[in-house]
Amino acid sequence: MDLKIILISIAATGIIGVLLGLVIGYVAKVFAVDVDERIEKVAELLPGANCGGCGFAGCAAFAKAVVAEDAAPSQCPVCSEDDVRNIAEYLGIVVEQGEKKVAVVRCSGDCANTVRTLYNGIRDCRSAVVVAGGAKGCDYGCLGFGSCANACPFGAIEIRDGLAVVHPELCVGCGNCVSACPKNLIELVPASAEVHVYCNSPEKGVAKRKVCKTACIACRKCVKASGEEDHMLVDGFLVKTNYDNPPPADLVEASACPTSALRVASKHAANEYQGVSK
Amino acid sequence: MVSEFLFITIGAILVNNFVLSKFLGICPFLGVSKKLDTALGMSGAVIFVMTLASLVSHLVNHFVLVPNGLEFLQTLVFIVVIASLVQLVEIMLQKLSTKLYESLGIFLPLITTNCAVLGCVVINSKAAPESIQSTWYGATIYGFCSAVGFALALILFSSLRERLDLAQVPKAFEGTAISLITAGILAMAFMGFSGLV
Amino acid sequence: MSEKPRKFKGGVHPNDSKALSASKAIQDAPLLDAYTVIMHQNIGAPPELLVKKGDAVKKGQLLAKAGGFVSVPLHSPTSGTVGAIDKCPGPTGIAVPAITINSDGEDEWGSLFEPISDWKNTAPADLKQRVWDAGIVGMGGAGFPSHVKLSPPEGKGIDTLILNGAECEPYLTADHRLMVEQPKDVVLGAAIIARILGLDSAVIGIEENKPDAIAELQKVAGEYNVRVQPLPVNYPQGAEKQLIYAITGREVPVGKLPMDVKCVVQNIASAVAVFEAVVKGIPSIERVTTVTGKPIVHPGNWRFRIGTPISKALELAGGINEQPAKLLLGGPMMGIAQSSLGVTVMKNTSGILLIARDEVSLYTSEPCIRCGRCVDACPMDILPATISQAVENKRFDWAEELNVMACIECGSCSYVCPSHRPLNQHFKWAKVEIQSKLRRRN
Amino acid sequence: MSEQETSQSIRLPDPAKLVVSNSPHIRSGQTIHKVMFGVVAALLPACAAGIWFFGLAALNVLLLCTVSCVGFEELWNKAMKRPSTWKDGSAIITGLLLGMNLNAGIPWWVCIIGAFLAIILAKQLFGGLGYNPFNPALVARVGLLIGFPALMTTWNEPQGGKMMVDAVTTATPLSMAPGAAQVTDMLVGNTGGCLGETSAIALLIGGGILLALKLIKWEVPAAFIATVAVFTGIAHAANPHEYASPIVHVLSGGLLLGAFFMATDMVTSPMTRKGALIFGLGCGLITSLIRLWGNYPEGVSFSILLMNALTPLIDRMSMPKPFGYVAPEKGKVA
Repeated sequence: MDLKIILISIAATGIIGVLLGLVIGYVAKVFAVDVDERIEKVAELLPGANCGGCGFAGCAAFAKAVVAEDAAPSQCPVCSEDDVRNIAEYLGIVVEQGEKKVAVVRCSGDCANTVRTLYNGIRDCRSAVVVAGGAKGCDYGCLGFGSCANACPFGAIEIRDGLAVVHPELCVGCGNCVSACPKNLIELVPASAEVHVYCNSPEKGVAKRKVCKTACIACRKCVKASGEEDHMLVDGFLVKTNYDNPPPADLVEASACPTSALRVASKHAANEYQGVSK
Repeated sequence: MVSEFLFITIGAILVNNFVLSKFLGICPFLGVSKKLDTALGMSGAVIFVMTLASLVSHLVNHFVLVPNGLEFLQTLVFIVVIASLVQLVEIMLQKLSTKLYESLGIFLPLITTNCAVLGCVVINSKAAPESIQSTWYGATIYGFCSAVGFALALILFSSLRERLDLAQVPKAFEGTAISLITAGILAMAFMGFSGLV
Repeated sequence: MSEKPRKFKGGVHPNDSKALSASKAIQDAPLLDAYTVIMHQNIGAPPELLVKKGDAVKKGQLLAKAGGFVSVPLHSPTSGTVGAIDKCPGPTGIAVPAITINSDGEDEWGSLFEPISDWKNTAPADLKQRVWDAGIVGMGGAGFPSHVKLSPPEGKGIDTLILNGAECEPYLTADHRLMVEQPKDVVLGAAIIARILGLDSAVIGIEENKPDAIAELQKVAGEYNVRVQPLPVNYPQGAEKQLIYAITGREVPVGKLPMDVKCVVQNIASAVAVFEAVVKGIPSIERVTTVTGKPIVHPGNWRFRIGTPISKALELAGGINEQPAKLLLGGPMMGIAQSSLGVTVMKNTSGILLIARDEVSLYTSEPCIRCGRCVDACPMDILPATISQAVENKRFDWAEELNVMACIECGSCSYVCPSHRPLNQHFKWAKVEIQSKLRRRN
Repeated sequence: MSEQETSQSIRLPDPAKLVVSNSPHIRSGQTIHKVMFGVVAALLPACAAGIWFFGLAALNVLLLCTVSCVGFEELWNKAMKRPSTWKDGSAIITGLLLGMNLNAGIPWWVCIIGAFLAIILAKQLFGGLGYNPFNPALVARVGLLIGFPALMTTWNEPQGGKMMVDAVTTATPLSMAPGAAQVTDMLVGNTGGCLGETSAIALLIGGGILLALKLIKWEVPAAFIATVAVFTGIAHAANPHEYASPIVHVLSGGLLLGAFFMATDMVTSPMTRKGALIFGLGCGLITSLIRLWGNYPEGVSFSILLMNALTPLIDRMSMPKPFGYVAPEKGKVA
């Protein structure tokens, strides 16, 4: 009897299996969809942080674009060189390495150094800017409510005494903070540049000093200290670092910036500067 | 006859709700309840699979397994049936609504292992021979109503979770923890229906 | 058109506090040594500067010409010389370019526009050109160039002109006084605007808490086929969409303009300005503004030149007897809080208001208790509480789904909220984010 | 004013002390505190009736529940390093409601477990006031009902004004044979049951206070009570021997308490008027179902909890169309 049952069960399951298989096969033909397997593989190779730094909606969308060759793998700011190479090898394409960038918040006006208005409302820069321009004495300065810090997927921005400070060692340069800042204070700069002017106000020096102790007053000491090399560029009442030819870190010491608007990024992050009141 | 149908309906949807009273199908219940839209999609898929699985399994059970004394194959065969149905849904969904397909993600093929489906089919096969559930239409209706009960719980829960998204839940309880607590309270509320049937 | 006004949904009834200044006749503000005229006073393109530092100007002389169709020219408030052309504190808290006019004390008119006394037989296009040349904007608050409103595209079939005399904002009485003291000018202004639009009638909507204004206007209105329509007291009765609904029963679709329901709405003060520009040839260089609030020593209504610093206006009102908590331009419901006394009176400054400390309750981020008061109060029938929670969680997409774009920012929801949530700010924020998203997409 | 006056004595505002904020700048003066204590005031008549009929034992239960609710709230705030919140009054309401939903003769430890369920499990874990999807007092009551069914369904006999500490147990009108209950007794409160739900008159007074102060939406109790009346009325008309009359159903049990005080809890009920109607209707329907055919004699708590769960859906469905709403054109997806 056992053999019979075994045979019947084999036959029954077999027939059921074949029947269902046929139905599935037929439906699969009718509803066939082309899927590119490479997209999934590339997505696996990407970091998966979904930070959007590449300009696409997330890692999956970026993978799609990379496979379609609408984007280069090196556009991902988070990928290490090895990651980029892996993706390129897998897809059999050649990529150029981009330069690593970090974000800089071009303001040094924390609460201790800047005049502020009493503000009562939502603690978010993008929202505060709707009301009275954010209630800071300087119309161009950092509001310090941390829209950028919230936008940063890597925790690289610290809000310290009403000022956003980037920690360059944590920053991957995805640029999320750049678009989050309602004052357009944040800029992506080559990571190799260490010295930045932490001021963004195009106002006259006198007007700036009225509201901020650490404003750049365009005294050009740093320009002179860099000598023949045009490390620093003057733009109206504001000096900027020439990122095509960045100055060495010791320029800050050499130029003795009277308002301490000129700072080394790593030291700024470590809170080593105080405002100079004169 | 009519009252028997009513009992099946109310019983499967409210009193013996698969999720909140039998605690079957918890995985998708927690997994795809983050958004109402996906929950609706999942509900549709589960209703489709469960109703069809009930019907097909009943037929297979009734006309193939039982006459040949192969009841011991039930679990195996039922799972094959369910798996194929899920495969069908997946293929069709990918073509018909890519967005829903992507948002359901892994949970779609996982309907295969959704114990609610298998549970429903097994309960049907164990129904007393004189009960309406042992007929092909009774089994199908039971499958459909159970799935509706599952869908009801899922939709309720997902709308609750959308609201929880806005709540300031303590860090330690964020995510699954608070979802389970919510589900618990929901189950408690559903106990009020006990005795209706 | 029914005689009985319709009641729009929602609304609130704040204490109107108008008694402080409602009975104070309009006084002419004395001439100052200097005026600081903010360049960009209208919605739309900024005007183009025509003068430079040191130029001698006469009263009413053109300082800047319109920088496009949606833009208006700017005129000198008095005679004298152009001082610094620099930045001054703007009404929104951001410094804005402004022209300083140092008065020579003569207050001498330059060449006026040709007065058009026979406006009834003047071509509407000429009248409209005059409105534009005179630099008239919506003086109720928005500052939208009036001539643009008077230029509906072909085929809109405008059939109703509404003059907005509701003045539903608490405290403000400038329009009220204008209607009481210059009813004839208001009605004539209405008749001129009606002619520009090709209509022969107009409606003036006034809240019932101004019976003297209604009575004065009714005495002169009939002659020019202008109807005075008393409206129930309900904030925001003066909001364009609510006003149109109350008077005509038409609903302005979300995202559309009054002209899409065949209506044009103009402010009372703008109507008077139109009258003066057409019949007297005077450009828009002054306006009636209420200076009021509990901390003010002598609240009242003054006719200020455009460019009068707020500090001078406050001095005129006798200064303060206690430090206020807030200084506002406009009314307490929709006005803009200031942190500087250097802001100057603009064409759309309907009030300068000081709010005492005990009137202010600060915004907090206490949780919403879902009491639904905001839902009942919302005149646009959206769900303020839910939208606010969505915005709090940066879910701007959801806020958009919840029709945040329909919000008119009247502030009724924040007014009634027992949790003191900054609802209105949430909506403004959401609108900015949604609009910038739209811009990015295009 | 003279020239001399203007020169010296005029004081101008100090700009540094001016607050900047978004409009509007004035408020109606309504606060959470006022709302909550309005509700507490409305609860007092029913509490007093409970104490009158069930004696000091009732007072004990009410006090114990309130104190432990406030205590748990503050303990949680301390543990989570959050600011103290008991002063907003919501914990007091929860405590009072919990006490009113218990039998006067309940052991003290049940009150404390109930307070824990209500405050910690149902409220604070969800983020505190405003975020709890379920009514805390009801979660506690249903939790206790399922956990200690015997204790939760034994009722003290009312002994008006005797202020007794111990008491005799009795039945509630709902569990009696149809027709046995006296309507006047139920109106006044001379019946067995939870200590807060005995006196219909006291509850109605409380409900009147809530309505007068506009603290609740009238739609909820109206729809709730009307639905129960209609539903049980039909059942009674069909079979008077099996089912009690609608008057008994409306006046007895926790219906009035639930309809006026618990279903109307703002946090857990829909925000729109339309939503409130649907909510009340659903509560009435489920209550009648459970009362007529379910295992439990009382369905008010379950029905409100179930409708609490449905609230987000109702809110979504009853979303009003904005003034001047135009349906987006089909095929024109943004």
